[in-house]
Amino acid sequence: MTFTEYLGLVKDAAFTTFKGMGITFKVFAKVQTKGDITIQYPETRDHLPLGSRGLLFNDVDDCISCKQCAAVCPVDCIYIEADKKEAGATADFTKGGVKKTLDLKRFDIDVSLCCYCGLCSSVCPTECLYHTKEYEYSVLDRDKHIMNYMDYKR
Amino acid sequence: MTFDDIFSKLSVKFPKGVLGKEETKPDASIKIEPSAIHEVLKYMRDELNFETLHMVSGVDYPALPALCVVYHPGSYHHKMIVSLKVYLPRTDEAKVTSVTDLYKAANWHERETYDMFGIQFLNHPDHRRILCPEDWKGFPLRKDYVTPDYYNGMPVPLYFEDGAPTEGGAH
Amino acid sequence: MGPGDNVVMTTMDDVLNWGRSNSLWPLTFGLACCAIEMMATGAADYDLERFGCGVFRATPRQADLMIVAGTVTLKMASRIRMLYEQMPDPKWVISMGSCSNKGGPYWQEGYHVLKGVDRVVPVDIYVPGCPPRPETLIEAIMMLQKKIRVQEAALGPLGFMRKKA
Amino acid sequence: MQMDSTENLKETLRTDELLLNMGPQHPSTHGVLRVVVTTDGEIVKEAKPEIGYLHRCFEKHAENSDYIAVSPYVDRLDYLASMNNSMGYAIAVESLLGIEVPRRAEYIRVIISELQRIASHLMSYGTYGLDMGAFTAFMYGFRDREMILDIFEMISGARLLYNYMWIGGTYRDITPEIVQKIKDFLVYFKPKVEEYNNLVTYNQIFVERTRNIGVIDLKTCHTYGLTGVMLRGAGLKWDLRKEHPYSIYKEVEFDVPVGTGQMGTLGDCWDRHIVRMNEMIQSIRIIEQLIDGIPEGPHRAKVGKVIKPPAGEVYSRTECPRGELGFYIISDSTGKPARVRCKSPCFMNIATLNDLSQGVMVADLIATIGSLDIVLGEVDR
Repeated sequence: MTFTEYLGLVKDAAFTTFKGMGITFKVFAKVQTKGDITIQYPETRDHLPLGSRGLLFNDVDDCISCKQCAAVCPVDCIYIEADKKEAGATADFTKGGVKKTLDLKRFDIDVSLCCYCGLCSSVCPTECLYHTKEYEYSVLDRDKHIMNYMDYKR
Repeated sequence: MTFDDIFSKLSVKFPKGVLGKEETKPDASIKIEPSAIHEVLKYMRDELNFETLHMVSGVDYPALPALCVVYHPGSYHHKMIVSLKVYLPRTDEAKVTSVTDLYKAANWHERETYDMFGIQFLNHPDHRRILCPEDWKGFPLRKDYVTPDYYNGMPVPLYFEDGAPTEGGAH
Repeated sequence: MGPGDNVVMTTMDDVLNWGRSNSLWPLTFGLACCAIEMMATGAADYDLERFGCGVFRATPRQADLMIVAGTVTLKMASRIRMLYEQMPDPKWVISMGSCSNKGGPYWQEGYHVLKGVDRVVPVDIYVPGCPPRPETLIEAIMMLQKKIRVQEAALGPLGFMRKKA
Repeated sequence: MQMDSTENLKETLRTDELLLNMGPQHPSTHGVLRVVVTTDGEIVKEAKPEIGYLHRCFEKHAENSDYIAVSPYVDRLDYLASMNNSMGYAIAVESLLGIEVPRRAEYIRVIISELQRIASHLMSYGTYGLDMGAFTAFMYGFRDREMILDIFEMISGARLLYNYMWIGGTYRDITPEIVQKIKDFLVYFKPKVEEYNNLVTYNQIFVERTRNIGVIDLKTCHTYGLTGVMLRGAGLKWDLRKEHPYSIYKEVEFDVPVGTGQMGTLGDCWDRHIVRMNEMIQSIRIIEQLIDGIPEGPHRAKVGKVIKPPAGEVYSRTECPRGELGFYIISDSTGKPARVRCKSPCFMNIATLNDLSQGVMVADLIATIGSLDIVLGEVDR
């Protein structure tokens, strides 16, 4: 290697280093002015689109206990118990005006088994079972993942 | 070349080996005598330009009763796939000749078929289970398979028959 | 503060816990689908590094945190136990996703699936979702940090200073 | 005397074969793959893949579920390309049922599955960079993949496992905002492939590490039944979207990129990488042709709530990012399939590893595994 070649290599090294650092500074400037790509999670949250499939919620006032969701669920993680209404009980209607013939006793979903496929909410006739945008429900005790919707009346 | 061409060529070449056509819809298949499958596939590879074997799989028919091995040789030349079926008795002694020496693809597929259905492949170079552990008992994809309660001290089902959750494992 | 604590120990606890909670090094432990979301959490959009938790270690001997992300099969279960035992104390386990929580969608016919990783290793936090969003994993890590900050940390060589209750 | 000392040296420096156990927990195996490697010094003599660490009993579940309920499990096979997977399953069941899918649904399906192909190849690009020691590629790949996931989340509501391609159509309809977002993404993404190529593909270090390594010739491809990128990397112009056009691939124009042996031998790791990069460009072309002409109409054919196909058998295959995904379904005219067998491309791709790694260095074994681009969920099912 001649000395000129050596100098050429040094020049190359210096030039490419500056070129690379130039890109770095460009990106740095872009982040400073236009904001970064990273979502600063606990402070800012990603805007979830409509119909995002998070935690399931059942509005038990609207539920007619048809058990279609439990039948279609690929995982069988929806537990429904319903009795026949006692004779003489007052007629009960959902918001959509569907008469409830059964008395819902239990509506549990084990969300630690759920696979969030969206099949149950798509078959619900009264649209009382739907996916919320909720996603923060990590727990220390796994039994808390069995959601008892009879207690969550809105 | 169509499916019927292949069928007629095979039945002329192997009058005893080809048992007939299975007219299922939408895809039909050819029934082959178990002892003839190696020759048939060799003929198809060498003479009919079926360069590749896409799949070997097992099927359990408890109603017949029979175990079935399905071969899907494919051809880039004719742009088609043919399904060949070999029916075997539904016992642990179900045996068929391996085609690993013709298509290397058959090696793992046959191991998987053995693992899931217990069909033995003669002359297979590496006849072991592939997906389940070596000490696994039973053949899971048979229709009468019963899931074991414990494997190496670990409970397998989430709940036992009476609905009680199974006990924790090692710790 | 427990009954047997004194000022030195609680201050020591605070310092150690502060250090531990802000330098959780997870073990690269991708098993299945959830591993992709775990990788996404470590990538540009969510950047786990902000919590001091992004240094994914390839060896269990350098890791504090095991994120079991994905389906645990019976063939894999003994390996998980082995890796867990190779991790130095103190160590924590996050079970990420339905599969490792309770078997998830594979609980019915999954003859080869371990129904919950807590049958093999003790689990601190259960993260729901199939797969969980990266935010959910970050939330679980923040929960774990909170849990670490209140524990009695100085149990090792300095533990003799803690009065017996 | 000279002779003796050499003999002595040989005696003292006797090399033994070493049995290395790589995996199942290893960052470079793309999942829980275990490779039992026999090495002679740095040279690999034998590399036997051991699989089954993610065997999730898909086929058993499929036999015990309704036809609709199999779809979420199908998503979880190849979790990097779940849209393509469920499209393959849906096409198989539709041909059993003999129903036509509305044209709007076909357009949506093709657009979405091509987007998924880009996302999957981006993932492969990122992790392959990671295997080769380039962390930047991983960050870049994931940044752009995240944008596709945002589109998918708008469409289906989920980030990774969508359950979107239902039998007879799609789960939800596509809205003008989503169409606009896809167009914006294409404008953004088009110059990026060039950038990626500059960053990694033509990088001298990357080229040196991947060329002439893991060479697969056509004969190996055929005997192992390899498909997809492996086959095209070996130089055969075979793409199911061209040769057996399903859905509306007949109506779109695109090229089939093949390996040319530009940097070394035909069918080496670099060829497979460049095929993936070029496929992304072709996917963009396909989406650009379709995105403006989505016809009006229903997005799902009229399928009953309970799907009961007539008794029959079907073997249907589609082109997934990793190769030909085949579904062999036997129906016995009940609500549940009698047998579902998934022919996964990765299962055969990883089976070749022993043949590919004869006599290579241990570091090159990593390069070879990375270029196979396997997903263990699909290998073990």
